Amino acid sequence: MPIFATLAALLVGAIFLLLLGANPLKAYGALAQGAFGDFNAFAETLVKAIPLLLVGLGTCIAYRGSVTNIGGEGQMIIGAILSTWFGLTFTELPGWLAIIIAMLLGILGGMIWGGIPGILKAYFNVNEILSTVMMNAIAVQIMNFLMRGPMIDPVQKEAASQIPQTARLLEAYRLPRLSPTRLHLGLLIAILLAVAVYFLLWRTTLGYRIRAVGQSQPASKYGGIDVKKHIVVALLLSGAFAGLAGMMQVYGVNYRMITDGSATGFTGNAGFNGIVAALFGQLHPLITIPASVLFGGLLVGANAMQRVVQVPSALITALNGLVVVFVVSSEFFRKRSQKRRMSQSGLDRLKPEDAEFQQEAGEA
Amino acid sequence: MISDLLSATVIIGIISSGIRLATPYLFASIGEMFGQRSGVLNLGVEGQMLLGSFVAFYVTLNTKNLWLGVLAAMAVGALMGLAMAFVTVNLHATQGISGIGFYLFGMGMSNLLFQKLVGTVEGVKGFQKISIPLLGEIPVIGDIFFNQNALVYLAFLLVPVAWFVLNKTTLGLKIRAVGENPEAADSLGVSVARIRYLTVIMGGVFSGIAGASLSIALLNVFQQNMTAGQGFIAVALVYFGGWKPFGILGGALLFSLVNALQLWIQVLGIPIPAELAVMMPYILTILVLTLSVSKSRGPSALTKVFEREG
Amino acid sequence: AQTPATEPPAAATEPLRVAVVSPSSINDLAFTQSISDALLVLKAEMGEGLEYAFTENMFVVDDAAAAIRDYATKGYDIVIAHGSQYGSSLQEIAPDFPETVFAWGTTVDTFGMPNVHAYEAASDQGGYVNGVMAGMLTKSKIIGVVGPIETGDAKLYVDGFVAGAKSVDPSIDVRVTYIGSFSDVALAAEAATTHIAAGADILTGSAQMVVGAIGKAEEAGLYWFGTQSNQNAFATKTVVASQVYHWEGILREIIALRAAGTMGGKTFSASLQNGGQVITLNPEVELSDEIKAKVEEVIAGINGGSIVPLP
Amino acid sequence: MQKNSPVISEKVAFETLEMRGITKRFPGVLANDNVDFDLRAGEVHALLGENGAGKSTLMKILYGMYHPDSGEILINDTVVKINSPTSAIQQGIGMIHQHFMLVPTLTVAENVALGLPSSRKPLTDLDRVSERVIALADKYHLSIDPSAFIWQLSVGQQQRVEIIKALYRGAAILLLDEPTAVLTPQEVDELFAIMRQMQSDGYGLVFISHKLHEVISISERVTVLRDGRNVGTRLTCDVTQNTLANWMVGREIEFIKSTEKPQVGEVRFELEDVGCGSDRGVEGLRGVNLAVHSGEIVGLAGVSGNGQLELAEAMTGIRPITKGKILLEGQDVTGRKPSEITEKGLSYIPEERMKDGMIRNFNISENLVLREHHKMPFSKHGFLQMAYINENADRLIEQYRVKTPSKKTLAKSLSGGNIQKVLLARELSREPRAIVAAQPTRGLDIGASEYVHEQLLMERKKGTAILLISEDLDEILALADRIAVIYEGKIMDILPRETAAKEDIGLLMAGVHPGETIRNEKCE
Ligand SMILES: Nc1ncnc2c1ncn2[C@@H]1O[C@H](COP(=O)(O)OP(=O)(O)OP(=O)(O)O)[C@@H](O)[C@H]1O
Ligand SMILES: Nc1ncnc2c1ncn2[C@@H]1O[C@H](COP(=O)(O)OP(=O)(O)OP(=O)(O)O)[C@@H](O)[C@H]1O
Ligand SMILES: [Mg+2]
Ligand SMILES: [Mg+2]
Repeated sequence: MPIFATLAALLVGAIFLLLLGANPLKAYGALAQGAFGDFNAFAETLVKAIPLLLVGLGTCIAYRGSVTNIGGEGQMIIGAILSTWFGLTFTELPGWLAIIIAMLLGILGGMIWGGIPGILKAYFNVNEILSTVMMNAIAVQIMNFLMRGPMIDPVQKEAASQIPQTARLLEAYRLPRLSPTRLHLGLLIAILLAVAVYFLLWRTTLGYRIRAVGQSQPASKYGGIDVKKHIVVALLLSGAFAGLAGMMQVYGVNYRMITDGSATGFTGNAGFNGIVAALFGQLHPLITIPASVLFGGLLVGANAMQRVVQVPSALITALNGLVVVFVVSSEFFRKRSQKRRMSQSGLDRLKPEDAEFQQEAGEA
Repeated sequence: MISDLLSATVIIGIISSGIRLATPYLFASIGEMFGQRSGVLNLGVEGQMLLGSFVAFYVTLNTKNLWLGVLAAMAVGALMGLAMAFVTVNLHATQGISGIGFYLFGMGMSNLLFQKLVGTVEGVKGFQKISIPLLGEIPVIGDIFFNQNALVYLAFLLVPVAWFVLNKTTLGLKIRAVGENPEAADSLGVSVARIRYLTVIMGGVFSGIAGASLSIALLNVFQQNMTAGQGFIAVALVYFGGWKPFGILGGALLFSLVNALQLWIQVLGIPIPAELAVMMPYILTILVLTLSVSKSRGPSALTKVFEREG
Repeated sequence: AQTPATEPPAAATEPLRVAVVSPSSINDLAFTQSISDALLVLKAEMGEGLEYAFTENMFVVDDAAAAIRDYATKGYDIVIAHGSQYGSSLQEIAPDFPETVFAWGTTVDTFGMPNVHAYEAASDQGGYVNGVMAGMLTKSKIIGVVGPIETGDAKLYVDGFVAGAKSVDPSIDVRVTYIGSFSDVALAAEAATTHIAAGADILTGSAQMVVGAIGKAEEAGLYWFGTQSNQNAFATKTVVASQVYHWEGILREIIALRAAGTMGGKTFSASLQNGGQVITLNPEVELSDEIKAKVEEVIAGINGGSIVPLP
Repeated sequence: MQKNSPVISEKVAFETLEMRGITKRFPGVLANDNVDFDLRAGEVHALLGENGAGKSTLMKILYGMYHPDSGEILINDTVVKINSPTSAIQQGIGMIHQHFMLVPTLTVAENVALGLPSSRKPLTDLDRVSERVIALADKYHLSIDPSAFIWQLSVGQQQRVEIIKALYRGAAILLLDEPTAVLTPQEVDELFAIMRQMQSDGYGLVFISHKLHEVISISERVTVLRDGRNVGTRLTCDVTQNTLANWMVGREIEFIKSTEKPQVGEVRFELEDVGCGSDRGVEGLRGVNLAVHSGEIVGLAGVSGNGQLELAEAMTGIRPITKGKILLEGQDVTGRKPSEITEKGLSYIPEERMKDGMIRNFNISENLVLREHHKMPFSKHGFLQMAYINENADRLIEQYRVKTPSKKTLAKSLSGGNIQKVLLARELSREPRAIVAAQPTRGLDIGASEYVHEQLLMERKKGTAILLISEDLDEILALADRIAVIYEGKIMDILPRETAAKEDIGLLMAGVHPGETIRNEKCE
């Protein structure tokens, strides 16, 4: 379904392209080329997909616990800050160890920034949409402050034009890459984590409880589940994944933190796009994998398209939005065809996954 | 230096800045409130504001007619709202996400149109200050409250009006019912879909005006991505205000006044990092809501799809 | 006041292919527009001889990296990364394309690579000159500055400006606010209003969100000093002068060097001296001869080295 | 509909209503299969059938909420098109839903006015509405405060609001879907009084209930649905409870009564002078003393809202208590978490089974481990053991005869009867030492109720201590060994069943007069 929706959106986009005097075929050719054309292009797509997948996994957990975490941007930033600080401060460790610690710190950072809204929601009844929006803005300012002050690259401190960026990480501390591309180990980790999340949600007690609390708080209480605690846990976990995504942008892609004053400059909107990717994946961790790749390809390809047919990048943003709208709308048709399938075969042919999908009804 | 903050100039300055900064939030948040009271969360406000902001600017630039600009902004907001309503009401799209989609679309579109139709940044002659007779003459107060431009007055007028519509009219009754228990409303022949279409479109219209208030009343320019996240703050303020017009007024003023305060702190050279100052409004908003005892729970049907079975 | 450093090279038969990657949009009336304008100038000069591609709004650093690599792969002769945040990407990519000339700014660091040029704008110079004028024009002895975040080109300009103003009269109070964003036009405007309410009678600021602030200065009938791009036309009665970047000079040099076989390793500075930046006075605004003279004097001093904006 | 003078909207003219060949199918279910049904002015027509027989569906079709796949509806012998509640209302049809259709955050008047044209458009005219509501209320002797918020009202009062809503809209036909399921005996009597008066005013009423004696006492005619088919319509005078029961289920039903003496053992759980708050702010329990022994069923009788819910929740640890002590197997469990008390072997069958007892969007096997999901064998080192969970589901579905397409079916698409079976299966399969069962047969057809009763008696035999909270006196009299009566958060008295007369209990429940004998005057 998402694929058809994407195509439909691109079809509408074609109209804009024509209005801008660009040849849609050429443009979309460039898009496909830039996203999946050759190995390097595909590698770039995967690089883009890594943070989307990670944030998306967090989103799957949050939504199952029916909390809305739109604080991915801030959580990525804080995760990145902690792990970068570590990488630049402790330079004597063996690379593998440093990377592991850095990942843990990234996760910790995300947990802090996701946990605060969690606690506020569970114990102070502060809506998480409000708090996560605000926390994003706060994270950006913290980043700007650290990049230009305490954490600034010593070289820059001297230079007249003080670029707000940290020093680069040691070679040894960087996530291994599949040269010549920028594709890094993070992909493997993210995919393993997707499987882990699947198990977490449907094969562990914790997952059962998160989903239970997400579905019915009274029934969960009755079942002896600590509702407040698990609201916090859901946000902690979804924050953790965003934090890890932030760490990987540093350790896998840029090797340093740089700010352009906005969150987007660092996160590339992954904090939001990850949510979308998860929805592409019907909030199912495993389907979110291909969904992230598709969405990542769209973003990478769109940039390539901008270069080839020289359309304003604004069009890309608008297209991106159209795709999102079309894809969420397509859910409707998927669910309907699923209903049909049920009425034909009777409820009894449901696969367990279907039962899992049906739980979305509770959240939708 | 801190003591400087207590001087008359500063306090007057803070209040009048606060009032100006609050204006776009009031429009956008009140609009969003109507949608949410009927059960629809629209995260696309930012996009609607940007488009409204540009269209108002463009129309004014070419027609020199400010009210035509506002009208255009309302129209484009309504269109965005219509689309949002269709997608969420008829196609049952997850509200949070579709909102993000419209945000991206509005951001891209406004910038695209700006580049293609205007090209470079330029100014327009926006709404001028109107001094209310008599009231305007009152020494300090007059200048702060009764010497603003038309849209500022409108924004603050909107608060009691919204309260009235919500609590005193049949429409308001329907909106509240649909947001709390759509099944019940439906069983009495109230069309849930029609009400939600109405409120979401209304939300779009007000977001459009919010954008216009920036581009042709407060700033009188358009610059890409000019709202810089105000649309999201506006949504947050609806939660802060407990889905009540006057609560939203409180939230908008708190946020804006603190924002004005932090600018003064910087201007007066009080030695704290600029970033810390900039953070203040965000931190305080969260803090105040955390510590406030009375927190109303949202409409029961918020973000829930309504579908008549069978 | 523009003095090209080298003659523009005659259009070769095979057109020269230049690509630019830049953070914000080409009509931001600021940093990105400045390089875009430069390319327009060159295009006008070289016509068929020049073919250029522009990728704007690359605020996401790793998107920019992809764009840079892509241009290099597509065989562009010169790839310009017009944003200091692109440095580390360039550092990675450049070695893979020894045949391509890379240039990035604003900075001074070529990473010691043979095919990387670095360019910076000595915006402290223009800032200083603007500051001197402001210092001479202010009556309230209070001047307001609106900046994005306290780093990079903006910081350099602001520091220069403060130094300039103080050189006229140390007692002048130059108040600086950084609004923590490059896009929040409303907050920038409110910052300006605040400065005005606090007694400032002259304003300046850096980056694309200042357009709101200029508007406020205009409403209040105060003076504004612009930087990065030419903002004089934006508010004709308000903007006294703009420090305008003219990268075309540096671009010409880079092109010439390449023709001569030098692929990189040089550091350029767009200064008043080499015409890389120009103080463009606004004819619409009346300036006393005293001030005009002072401006000439200061510029000469800076070029001569007798004045160092930021010692 | 008149607007300005405060008079009730005119009742729509109505003689006869006829549904012909109504067929309605849902995914996997044939809910109504070519059903004929008719109603005349001035009669109460009862609709009987097991859970899932198709009663609600048939009525929802008549009220325009569901669209039939085939069939037609005639009012006063002319075919009418009813495709939405609005058109149903216009035809003079009103419906009291099984699950009330009220907006809790709005006042009575607002709920009544909702969707009606206002005499002061665009403003509301709530004052006028209130006047008319009061007028209506007086006419039918149902006292109601128009300015009260719905959430403040008892279930019974809420139902009256529903009735007023219908009358206010000039309804001449009233469809009551299990109106008594949630009422106390006293409230049932009041409802019946109202129904009789409406009847004499020429209204036509459809009455759905699982309680046969109610059907017999109130209705003129009875129609029975089985598996969505109309298996016949008779005059009430010609039927008895038993004939109806067998006819409905299609088999012999004997009404069980616990006969053999209980083997009463030691005290299993006990409340000592327990007090606690309630959701409506007022005091819920005011010093309750109650002890339940092993091997006995103690029935807790009382008008709903007198502390039954609070007592159950206090005992199970869900509601914190403000004073007193709670003992389980002699141990003080005051202030323990629900989970801990559950551990100690207390099972709880909550009143709001769909809300509190089940997770609608979890499938049956998941719901079946809601209590034990974190314990062996269902969970090892934090990992769910799907093999055991599925095996458990298969076993219980089999053992408790749950009617479901599969163990992966979501709870929400089960019928009330089957939901209750799943709940019982979960709670009883834990081999509890004690059980608190609140309204365990509410909304269940006699087949299902009978089954539940059997299970409870079986537990009693096993020596489990059972507290049976019910508003159905017959149920209590049939099962309980001792009967405690609660009133305003206090236990009035505890009577052994042998000596307990229904009348006395009624009196104890305060203000409730002994209900009339189950006879239908018109049959003389
Ligand atoms: N909205 C629905 N979606 C799918 N199936 C439904 C729906 N409503 C009813 N059904 C099916 O139709 C059958 C009849 O439902 P109905 O509500 O008429 O039963 P009922 O007689 O009211 O049961 P009860 O006595 O428990 O109220 C049920 O078995 C159910 O499976
Ligand atoms: N979404 C659904 N899918 C399938 N069947 C449904 C659905 N909703 C309701 N039903 C069926 O409709 C019938 C009536 O639903 P209802 O809510 O009245 O439950 P019920 O059977 O009446 O139980 P109770 O009497 O306790 O309310 C039930 O038998 C149930 O099987
Ligand atoms: Mg029913
Ligand atoms: Mg029922």
